[in-house]
Amino acid sequence: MIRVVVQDAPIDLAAEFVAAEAEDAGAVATFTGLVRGDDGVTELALEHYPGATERALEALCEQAVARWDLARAVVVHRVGPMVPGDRVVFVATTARHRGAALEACAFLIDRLKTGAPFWKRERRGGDARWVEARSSDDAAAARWGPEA
Amino acid sequence: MIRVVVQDAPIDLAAEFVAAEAEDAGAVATFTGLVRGDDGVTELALEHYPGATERALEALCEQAVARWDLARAVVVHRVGPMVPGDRVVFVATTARHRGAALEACAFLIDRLKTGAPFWKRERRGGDARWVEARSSDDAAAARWGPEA
Amino acid sequence: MPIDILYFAWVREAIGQGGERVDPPADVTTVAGLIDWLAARGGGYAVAFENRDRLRAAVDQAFVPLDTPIAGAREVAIFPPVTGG
Amino acid sequence: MPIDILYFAWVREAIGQGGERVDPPADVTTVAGLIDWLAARGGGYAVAFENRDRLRAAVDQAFVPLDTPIAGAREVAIFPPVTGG
Repeated sequence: MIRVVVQDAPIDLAAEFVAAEAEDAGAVATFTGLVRGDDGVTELALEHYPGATERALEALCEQAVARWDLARAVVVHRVGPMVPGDRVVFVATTARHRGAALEACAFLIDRLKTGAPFWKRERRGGDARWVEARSSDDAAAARWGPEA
Repeated sequence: MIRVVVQDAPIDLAAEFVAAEAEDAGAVATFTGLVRGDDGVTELALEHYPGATERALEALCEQAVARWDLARAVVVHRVGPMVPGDRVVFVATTARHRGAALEACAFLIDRLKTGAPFWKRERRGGDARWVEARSSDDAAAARWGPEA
Repeated sequence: MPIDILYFAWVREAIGQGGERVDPPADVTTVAGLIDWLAARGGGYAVAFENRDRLRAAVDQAFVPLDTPIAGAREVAIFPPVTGG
Repeated sequence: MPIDILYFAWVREAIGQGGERVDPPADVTTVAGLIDWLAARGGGYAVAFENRDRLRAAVDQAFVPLDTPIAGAREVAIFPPVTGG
Protein backbone atom coordinates (compact mmCIF):
# COMPACT_ATOMS: atom_id res chain seq x y z
CA MET A 1 0.00 0.00 0.00
CA ILE A 2 1.27 3.43 -0.98
CA ARG A 3 0.55 6.66 0.85
CA VAL A 4 1.77 10.01 -0.50
CA VAL A 5 0.80 13.32 1.07
CA VAL A 6 2.03 16.86 0.37
CA GLN A 7 0.70 19.22 3.00
CA ASP A 8 1.04 22.64 4.59
CA ALA A 9 0.11 21.28 8.01
CA PRO A 10 2.70 19.92 10.47
CA ILE A 11 3.48 16.21 10.05
CA ASP A 12 1.72 14.08 12.69
CA LEU A 13 4.39 11.49 13.35
CA ALA A 14 2.44 9.36 15.81
CA ALA A 15 -0.50 8.96 13.42
CA GLU A 16 1.78 8.12 10.48
CA PHE A 17 3.72 5.63 12.56
CA VAL A 18 0.69 3.82 13.89
CA ALA A 19 -0.71 3.55 10.35
CA ALA A 20 2.60 2.17 9.08
CA GLU A 21 2.64 -0.48 11.81
CA ALA A 22 -0.84 -1.72 10.99
CA GLU A 23 0.28 -4.05 8.18
CA ASP A 24 1.61 -6.97 10.25
CA ALA A 25 4.92 -6.54 8.42
CA GLY A 26 7.47 -7.12 11.20
CA ALA A 27 9.90 -4.38 10.19
CA VAL A 28 9.29 -0.63 10.02
CA ALA A 29 12.03 1.77 8.90
CA THR A 30 11.52 5.52 8.97
CA PHE A 31 13.43 8.63 8.05
CA THR A 32 12.48 12.10 9.22
CA GLY A 33 14.12 15.27 7.94
CA LEU A 34 13.92 18.32 10.19
CA VAL A 35 14.69 21.98 9.63
CA ARG A 36 18.11 22.62 11.17
CA GLY A 37 18.75 25.91 12.90
CA ASP A 38 22.42 25.40 13.61
CA ASP A 39 23.69 27.46 10.65
CA GLY A 40 21.63 30.55 11.35
CA VAL A 41 18.51 29.56 9.40
CA THR A 42 15.43 31.22 10.89
CA GLU A 43 12.89 30.00 8.32
CA LEU A 44 12.75 27.38 5.58
CA ALA A 45 10.09 27.74 2.89
CA LEU A 46 9.29 24.90 0.51
CA GLU A 47 7.71 25.46 -2.87
CA HIS A 48 6.47 22.57 -5.00
CA TYR A 49 4.75 21.71 -8.27
CA PRO A 50 1.24 20.62 -7.28
CA GLY A 51 0.13 17.48 -9.05
CA ALA A 52 3.55 16.69 -10.50
CA THR A 53 4.96 16.35 -6.97
CA GLU A 54 2.43 13.74 -5.94
CA ARG A 55 2.91 11.84 -9.22
CA ALA A 56 6.68 11.80 -8.78
CA LEU A 57 6.45 10.59 -5.17
CA GLU A 58 3.91 7.91 -6.06
CA ALA A 59 6.17 6.67 -8.85
CA LEU A 60 9.10 6.45 -6.40
CA CYS A 61 6.96 4.53 -3.90
CA GLU A 62 5.79 2.13 -6.62
CA GLN A 63 9.40 1.46 -7.57
CA ALA A 64 10.33 0.81 -3.95
CA VAL A 65 7.37 -1.51 -3.30
CA ALA A 66 8.21 -3.57 -6.40
CA ARG A 67 11.97 -3.71 -5.79
CA TRP A 68 11.85 -4.63 -2.08
CA ASP A 69 8.44 -6.35 -1.84
CA LEU A 70 7.24 -3.82 0.72
CA ALA A 71 3.98 -4.04 2.64
CA ARG A 72 3.79 -0.25 2.72
CA ALA A 73 5.61 2.84 1.48
CA VAL A 74 4.75 6.26 2.93
CA VAL A 75 6.03 9.71 2.02
CA VAL A 76 4.64 12.75 3.80
CA HIS A 77 6.23 16.00 2.67
CA ARG A 78 5.51 19.37 4.14
CA VAL A 79 5.50 22.55 2.03
CA GLY A 80 5.24 26.26 2.85
CA PRO A 81 7.08 28.15 5.60
CA MET A 82 8.73 26.21 8.44
CA VAL A 83 11.00 26.99 11.38
CA PRO A 84 13.95 25.05 12.87
CA GLY A 85 12.78 21.82 14.50
CA ASP A 86 9.81 21.41 12.13
CA ARG A 87 9.55 18.13 10.22
CA VAL A 88 10.07 18.63 6.48
CA VAL A 89 9.68 15.05 5.31
CA PHE A 90 8.72 11.68 6.77
CA VAL A 91 9.40 8.42 4.95
CA ALA A 92 8.25 5.03 6.25
CA THR A 93 8.64 1.59 4.75
CA THR A 94 7.40 -1.71 6.11
CA ALA A 95 8.37 -5.21 5.09
CA ARG A 96 8.62 -8.73 6.47
CA HIS A 97 12.37 -8.38 6.91
CA ARG A 98 14.46 -5.51 8.18
CA GLY A 99 16.93 -5.37 5.28
CA ALA A 100 14.18 -4.63 2.76
CA ALA A 101 12.58 -1.95 4.96
CA LEU A 102 15.91 -0.23 5.71
CA GLU A 103 17.15 -0.22 2.12
CA ALA A 104 13.84 0.95 0.67
CA CYS A 105 13.67 3.78 3.20
CA ALA A 106 17.17 4.98 2.19
CA PHE A 107 16.24 4.64 -1.50
CA LEU A 108 13.12 6.78 -1.09
CA ILE A 109 14.79 9.65 0.74
CA ASP A 110 17.80 9.65 -1.63
CA ARG A 111 15.61 9.62 -4.71
CA LEU A 112 13.09 12.18 -3.55
CA LYS A 113 15.94 14.64 -2.95
CA THR A 114 16.67 14.66 -6.68
CA GLY A 115 13.51 13.31 -8.33
CA ALA A 116 10.59 15.29 -6.90
CA PRO A 117 9.82 18.95 -7.68
CA PHE A 118 10.48 20.73 -4.39
CA TRP A 119 12.52 23.91 -3.96
CA LYS A 120 13.84 25.22 -0.66
CA ARG A 121 14.35 28.83 0.27
CA GLU A 122 16.26 29.59 3.46
CA ARG A 123 15.87 32.76 5.45
CA ARG A 124 18.53 33.99 7.85
CA GLY A 125 17.12 37.05 9.53
CA GLY A 126 16.40 39.52 6.70
CA ASP A 127 18.30 37.57 4.03
CA ALA A 128 16.52 34.91 1.93
CA ARG A 129 18.09 32.70 -0.72
CA TRP A 130 17.12 29.64 -2.76
CA VAL A 131 19.06 26.53 -1.79
CA GLU A 132 21.36 25.24 -4.55
CA ALA A 133 21.12 21.60 -5.64
CA ARG A 134 23.97 19.51 -4.21
CA SER A 135 26.10 17.10 -6.20
CA SER A 136 26.20 14.83 -3.11
CA ASP A 137 22.43 14.39 -3.48
CA ASP A 138 22.88 13.33 -7.12
CA ALA A 139 25.55 10.85 -6.03
CA ALA A 140 23.33 9.43 -3.27
CA ALA A 141 20.43 9.00 -5.71
CA ALA A 142 22.66 7.44 -8.38
CA ARG A 143 23.84 4.59 -6.13
CA TRP A 144 20.41 2.98 -6.55
CA GLY A 145 20.96 2.56 -10.30
CA PRO A 146 19.36 4.30 -13.29
CA GLU A 147 16.12 6.13 -12.64
CA ALA A 148 13.04 4.39 -13.96
CA MET B 1 23.93 11.13 23.66
CA ILE B 2 23.21 7.45 24.21
CA ARG B 3 19.97 6.02 25.55
CA VAL B 4 19.60 2.29 26.20
CA VAL B 5 16.53 0.80 27.86
CA VAL B 6 15.50 -2.82 28.38
CA GLN B 7 11.95 -2.97 29.66
CA ASP B 8 8.92 -5.18 30.22
CA ALA B 9 6.55 -2.31 29.43
CA PRO B 10 5.31 -1.57 25.90
CA ILE B 11 7.55 0.77 23.90
CA ASP B 12 6.17 4.32 23.78
CA LEU B 13 7.09 5.29 20.25
CA ALA B 14 5.83 8.86 20.37
CA ALA B 15 7.85 9.68 23.47
CA GLU B 16 11.00 8.07 22.07
CA PHE B 17 10.58 9.86 18.77
CA VAL B 18 10.07 13.28 20.27
CA ALA B 19 13.14 12.78 22.46
CA ALA B 20 15.20 11.74 19.44
CA GLU B 21 14.15 14.83 17.52
CA ALA B 22 15.16 17.20 20.31
CA GLU B 23 18.84 17.35 19.29
CA ASP B 24 18.61 19.80 16.35
CA ALA B 25 20.26 17.13 14.23
CA GLY B 26 18.35 17.41 10.95
CA ALA B 27 18.10 13.67 10.23
CA VAL B 28 16.34 10.99 12.28
CA ALA B 29 16.37 7.34 11.18
CA THR B 30 14.42 4.71 13.07
CA PHE B 31 13.85 0.99 12.92
CA THR B 32 11.05 -0.79 14.75
CA GLY B 33 10.76 -4.55 14.97
CA LEU B 34 7.30 -5.95 15.64
CA VAL B 35 6.04 -9.39 16.59
CA ARG B 36 4.70 -10.96 13.40
CA GLY B 37 1.63 -13.15 13.58
CA ASP B 38 1.58 -14.27 9.98
CA ASP B 39 3.22 -17.65 10.58
CA GLY B 40 0.94 -18.76 13.38
CA VAL B 41 2.85 -17.23 16.30
CA THR B 42 0.48 -16.44 19.16
CA GLU B 43 3.09 -15.25 21.68
CA LEU B 44 6.73 -14.22 21.61
CA ALA B 45 8.66 -14.24 24.89
CA LEU B 46 12.05 -12.57 25.19
CA GLU B 47 14.57 -13.58 27.84
CA HIS B 48 17.73 -11.54 28.42
CA TYR B 49 20.83 -11.30 30.59
CA PRO B 50 20.20 -8.34 32.90
CA GLY B 51 23.19 -6.05 33.19
CA ALA B 52 25.13 -7.68 30.35
CA THR B 53 22.37 -6.73 27.90
CA GLU B 54 22.52 -3.06 28.76
CA ARG B 55 26.34 -3.10 28.62
CA ALA B 56 26.31 -4.75 25.18
CA LEU B 57 23.75 -2.29 23.81
CA GLU B 58 25.62 0.69 25.23
CA ALA B 59 28.84 -0.54 23.65
CA LEU B 60 27.09 -0.85 20.26
CA CYS B 61 25.68 2.66 20.60
CA GLU B 62 29.11 4.05 21.51
CA GLN B 63 30.59 2.42 18.40
CA ALA B 64 27.84 3.89 16.22
CA VAL B 65 28.17 7.40 17.69
CA ALA B 66 31.93 7.37 17.10
CA ARG B 67 31.79 5.87 13.61
CA TRP B 68 29.01 8.10 12.22
CA ASP B 69 29.36 11.21 14.42
CA LEU B 70 25.80 10.83 15.67
CA ALA B 71 23.97 13.36 17.82
CA ARG B 72 22.01 10.53 19.44
CA ALA B 73 21.73 6.76 19.45
CA VAL B 74 18.72 5.09 21.09
CA VAL B 75 17.93 1.41 21.63
CA VAL B 76 14.77 0.44 23.48
CA HIS B 77 14.28 -3.32 23.71
CA ARG B 78 11.29 -5.00 25.21
CA VAL B 79 11.55 -8.31 27.11
CA GLY B 80 9.00 -10.74 28.52
CA PRO B 81 5.84 -12.02 26.83
CA MET B 82 4.48 -10.21 23.77
CA VAL B 83 1.74 -10.79 21.19
CA PRO B 84 1.65 -10.14 17.42
CA GLY B 85 1.73 -6.42 16.66
CA ASP B 86 3.73 -5.57 19.80
CA ARG B 87 6.98 -3.65 19.33
CA VAL B 88 10.02 -5.74 20.23
CA VAL B 89 12.77 -3.24 19.54
CA PHE B 90 13.07 0.43 18.60
CA VAL B 91 16.31 1.92 17.29
CA ALA B 92 16.75 5.62 16.55
CA THR B 93 19.78 7.52 15.34
CA THR B 94 20.11 11.23 14.70
CA ALA B 95 22.79 13.08 12.79
CA ARG B 96 23.35 16.24 10.78
CA HIS B 97 23.13 14.28 7.53
CA ARG B 98 20.79 11.53 6.44
CA GLY B 99 23.44 9.08 5.24
CA ALA B 100 25.02 8.85 8.69
CA ALA B 101 21.67 8.41 10.46
CA LEU B 102 20.44 5.73 8.03
CA GLU B 103 23.67 3.72 8.05
CA ALA B 104 24.06 3.86 11.82
CA CYS B 105 20.46 2.72 12.30
CA ALA B 106 21.04 -0.32 10.06
CA PHE B 107 24.32 -1.04 11.87
CA LEU B 108 22.66 -1.01 15.29
CA ILE B 109 19.81 -3.35 14.39
CA ASP B 110 22.12 -5.75 12.52
CA ARG B 111 24.63 -5.86 15.37
CA LEU B 112 22.14 -6.17 18.19
CA LYS B 113 20.66 -9.23 16.48
CA THR B 114 23.95 -11.06 17.01
CA GLY B 115 25.76 -9.11 19.73
CA ALA B 116 23.32 -8.65 22.59
CA PRO B 117 22.11 -11.41 24.95
CA PHE B 118 18.44 -11.83 24.04
CA TRP B 119 16.68 -15.14 23.40
CA LYS B 120 13.30 -15.50 21.75
CA ARG B 121 10.75 -18.21 22.44
CA GLU B 122 7.79 -18.50 20.10
CA ARG B 123 4.46 -19.98 21.07
CA ARG B 124 2.02 -21.31 18.48
CA GLY B 125 -1.06 -22.33 20.39
CA GLY B 126 0.12 -25.01 22.85
CA ASP B 127 3.56 -25.47 21.27
CA ALA B 128 6.52 -23.36 22.42
CA ARG B 129 10.04 -23.45 21.04
CA TRP B 130 13.24 -21.40 21.29
CA VAL B 131 14.10 -19.56 18.09
CA GLU B 132 17.30 -20.75 16.44
CA ALA B 133 20.02 -18.22 15.55
CA ARG B 134 20.04 -17.45 11.83
CA SER B 135 23.14 -17.40 9.66
CA SER B 136 21.59 -14.48 7.71
CA ASP B 137 21.80 -12.44 10.92
CA ASP B 138 25.50 -13.26 11.25
CA ALA B 139 26.02 -12.21 7.63
CA ALA B 140 24.13 -8.94 8.15
CA ALA B 141 26.20 -8.14 11.24
CA ALA B 142 29.48 -9.07 9.52
CA ARG B 143 29.04 -6.55 6.70
CA TRP B 144 29.88 -3.77 9.16
CA GLY B 145 33.38 -5.18 9.70
CA PRO B 146 34.99 -6.94 12.67
CA GLU B 147 33.26 -6.51 16.00
CA ALA B 148 35.01 -4.15 18.37
CA MET C 1 -1.62 26.06 -30.20
CA PRO C 2 -1.66 27.71 -26.75
CA ILE C 3 0.46 26.19 -24.01
CA ASP C 4 0.24 26.75 -20.28
CA ILE C 5 3.68 27.52 -18.87
CA LEU C 6 4.50 27.26 -15.16
CA TYR C 7 7.50 28.81 -13.40
CA PHE C 8 8.86 27.77 -10.00
CA ALA C 9 11.33 29.02 -7.37
CA TRP C 10 13.76 31.72 -8.58
CA VAL C 11 12.56 31.33 -12.18
CA ARG C 12 9.12 32.36 -10.97
CA GLU C 13 10.55 35.22 -8.92
CA ALA C 14 12.63 36.60 -11.81
CA ILE C 15 9.69 36.49 -14.24
CA GLY C 16 7.33 37.88 -11.65
CA GLN C 17 4.52 35.37 -12.08
CA GLY C 18 3.82 31.68 -11.47
CA GLY C 19 2.58 30.95 -14.97
CA GLU C 20 0.99 32.19 -18.15
CA ARG C 21 -0.68 30.98 -21.34
CA VAL C 22 1.44 31.53 -24.46
CA ASP C 23 1.03 30.81 -28.17
CA PRO C 24 4.52 30.38 -29.63
CA PRO C 25 5.14 30.48 -33.41
CA ALA C 26 5.35 27.23 -35.37
CA ASP C 27 9.17 27.22 -35.46
CA VAL C 28 9.28 26.81 -31.66
CA THR C 29 9.29 23.00 -31.44
CA THR C 30 11.18 22.06 -28.23
CA VAL C 31 11.38 23.16 -24.59
CA ALA C 32 14.74 24.77 -25.36
CA GLY C 33 13.16 26.64 -28.30
CA LEU C 34 10.37 27.82 -26.03
CA ILE C 35 12.95 29.10 -23.53
CA ASP C 36 14.81 30.96 -26.32
CA TRP C 37 11.59 32.52 -27.53
CA LEU C 38 10.62 33.65 -24.01
CA ALA C 39 14.14 34.89 -23.18
CA ALA C 40 13.98 37.17 -26.24
CA ARG C 41 11.30 39.15 -24.39
CA GLY C 42 14.15 40.47 -22.22
CA GLY C 43 13.62 41.80 -18.68
CA GLY C 44 12.91 39.12 -16.07
CA TYR C 45 12.73 36.44 -18.78
CA ALA C 46 16.28 37.19 -19.92
CA VAL C 47 17.46 37.06 -16.27
CA ALA C 48 15.60 33.80 -15.45
CA PHE C 49 16.77 32.01 -18.60
CA GLU C 50 20.33 33.36 -18.76
CA ASN C 51 22.03 30.08 -17.83
CA ARG C 52 20.46 27.00 -19.42
CA ASP C 53 22.58 24.66 -17.26
CA ARG C 54 20.59 25.84 -14.26
CA LEU C 55 17.20 25.06 -15.81
CA ARG C 56 15.10 21.91 -15.71
CA ALA C 57 11.73 21.23 -17.32
CA ALA C 58 8.61 19.08 -17.26
CA VAL C 59 6.17 18.50 -20.11
CA ASP C 60 2.68 17.55 -18.97
CA GLN C 61 4.13 16.93 -15.47
CA ALA C 62 6.85 14.50 -16.61
CA PHE C 63 10.50 15.53 -16.14
CA VAL C 64 12.22 15.82 -19.53
CA PRO C 65 15.50 17.05 -21.08
CA LEU C 66 15.37 20.55 -22.59
CA ASP C 67 15.56 19.20 -26.16
CA THR C 68 12.18 17.45 -25.76
CA PRO C 69 9.55 18.33 -28.42
CA ILE C 70 6.51 20.30 -27.22
CA ALA C 71 4.13 19.26 -30.02
CA GLY C 72 0.80 18.42 -28.39
CA ALA C 73 1.92 19.53 -24.91
CA ARG C 74 -0.69 21.21 -22.76
CA GLU C 75 1.55 22.20 -19.83
CA VAL C 76 5.26 23.00 -19.75
CA ALA C 77 7.04 23.82 -16.48
CA ILE C 78 10.44 25.52 -16.25
CA PHE C 79 12.34 25.55 -12.96
CA PRO C 80 15.72 25.22 -11.20
CA PRO C 81 17.20 21.84 -10.16
CA VAL C 82 15.08 20.45 -7.33
CA THR C 83 16.17 20.71 -3.67
CA GLY C 84 13.54 18.79 -1.73
CA GLY C 85 13.60 16.41 1.17
CA MET D 1 37.22 -20.08 44.53
CA PRO D 2 33.40 -20.01 44.18
CA ILE D 3 31.94 -18.79 40.89
CA ASP D 4 28.39 -17.66 40.18
CA ILE D 5 27.09 -19.42 37.08
CA LEU D 6 24.08 -18.17 35.11
CA TYR D 7 22.05 -20.16 32.57
CA PHE D 8 19.72 -18.70 29.93
CA ALA D 9 17.04 -19.87 27.49
CA TRP D 10 16.97 -23.64 26.81
CA VAL D 11 20.18 -24.15 28.81
CA ARG D 12 18.33 -22.76 31.83
CA GLU D 13 15.29 -24.90 31.10
CA ALA D 14 17.30 -28.13 30.71
CA ILE D 15 19.21 -27.54 33.95
CA GLY D 16 16.07 -26.42 35.75
CA GLN D 17 17.45 -23.28 37.36
CA GLY D 18 18.67 -19.83 36.30
CA GLY D 19 21.95 -20.03 38.17
CA GLU D 20 23.97 -21.43 41.01
CA ARG D 21 27.18 -20.90 42.94
CA VAL D 22 29.81 -23.59 42.29
CA ASP D 23 33.33 -24.28 43.49
CA PRO D 24 35.13 -26.24 40.78
CA PRO D 25 38.43 -28.09 41.42
CA ALA D 26 41.73 -26.41 40.56
CA ASP D 27 42.14 -28.32 37.29
CA VAL D 28 39.04 -26.58 35.85
CA THR D 29 40.71 -23.54 34.29
CA THR D 30 38.56 -22.50 31.30
CA VAL D 31 34.88 -22.03 30.44
CA ALA D 32 35.05 -25.25 28.40
CA GLY D 33 36.55 -27.06 31.40
CA LEU D 34 33.76 -25.73 33.58
CA ILE D 35 31.18 -27.02 31.08
CA ASP D 36 32.85 -30.47 31.05
CA TRP D 37 32.88 -30.57 34.84
CA LEU D 38 29.18 -29.59 35.04
CA ALA D 39 28.16 -32.00 32.23
CA ALA D 40 29.69 -34.87 34.22
CA ARG D 41 26.88 -34.36 36.75
CA GLY D 42 24.59 -35.94 34.13
CA GLY D 43 20.82 -35.34 34.00
CA GLY D 44 19.80 -31.90 32.78
CA TYR D 45 23.45 -30.78 32.72
CA ALA D 46 24.37 -33.53 30.26
CA VAL D 47 21.38 -32.60 28.09
CA ALA D 48 22.09 -28.84 28.16
CA PHE D 49 25.78 -29.26 27.42
CA GLU D 50 25.58 -32.12 24.90
CA ASN D 51 26.54 -30.04 21.84
CA ARG D 52 29.29 -27.48 22.50
CA ASP D 53 28.74 -25.84 19.07
CA ARG D 54 25.38 -24.61 20.33
CA LEU D 55 26.83 -22.97 23.46
CA ARG D 56 28.08 -19.44 23.99
CA ALA D 57 29.52 -17.87 27.13
CA ALA D 58 30.26 -14.65 28.96
CA VAL D 59 32.80 -14.10 31.74
CA ASP D 60 31.97 -11.20 34.03
CA GLN D 61 29.38 -10.08 31.45
CA ALA D 62 31.79 -9.96 28.50
CA PHE D 63 31.19 -12.37 25.60
CA VAL D 64 34.13 -14.77 25.25
CA PRO D 65 35.18 -17.94 23.38
CA LEU D 66 34.75 -21.17 25.32
CA ASP D 67 38.53 -21.61 25.72
CA THR D 68 38.75 -18.45 27.84
CA PRO D 69 40.40 -18.86 31.29
CA ILE D 70 38.14 -18.44 34.31
CA ALA D 71 40.86 -17.54 36.81
CA GLY D 72 39.58 -14.61 38.88
CA ALA D 73 36.12 -14.70 37.29
CA ARG D 74 33.18 -13.88 39.56
CA GLU D 75 30.36 -14.59 37.10
CA VAL D 76 30.21 -17.03 34.18
CA ALA D 77 27.12 -17.27 31.96
CA ILE D 78 26.39 -20.17 29.61
CA PHE D 79 23.67 -19.84 26.97
CA PRO D 80 22.60 -20.55 23.37
CA PRO D 81 23.47 -18.25 20.43
CA VAL D 82 21.53 -15.02 20.84
CA THR D 83 18.33 -14.33 18.89
CA GLY D 84 17.34 -10.78 19.82
CA GLY D 85 15.99 -7.81 17.93
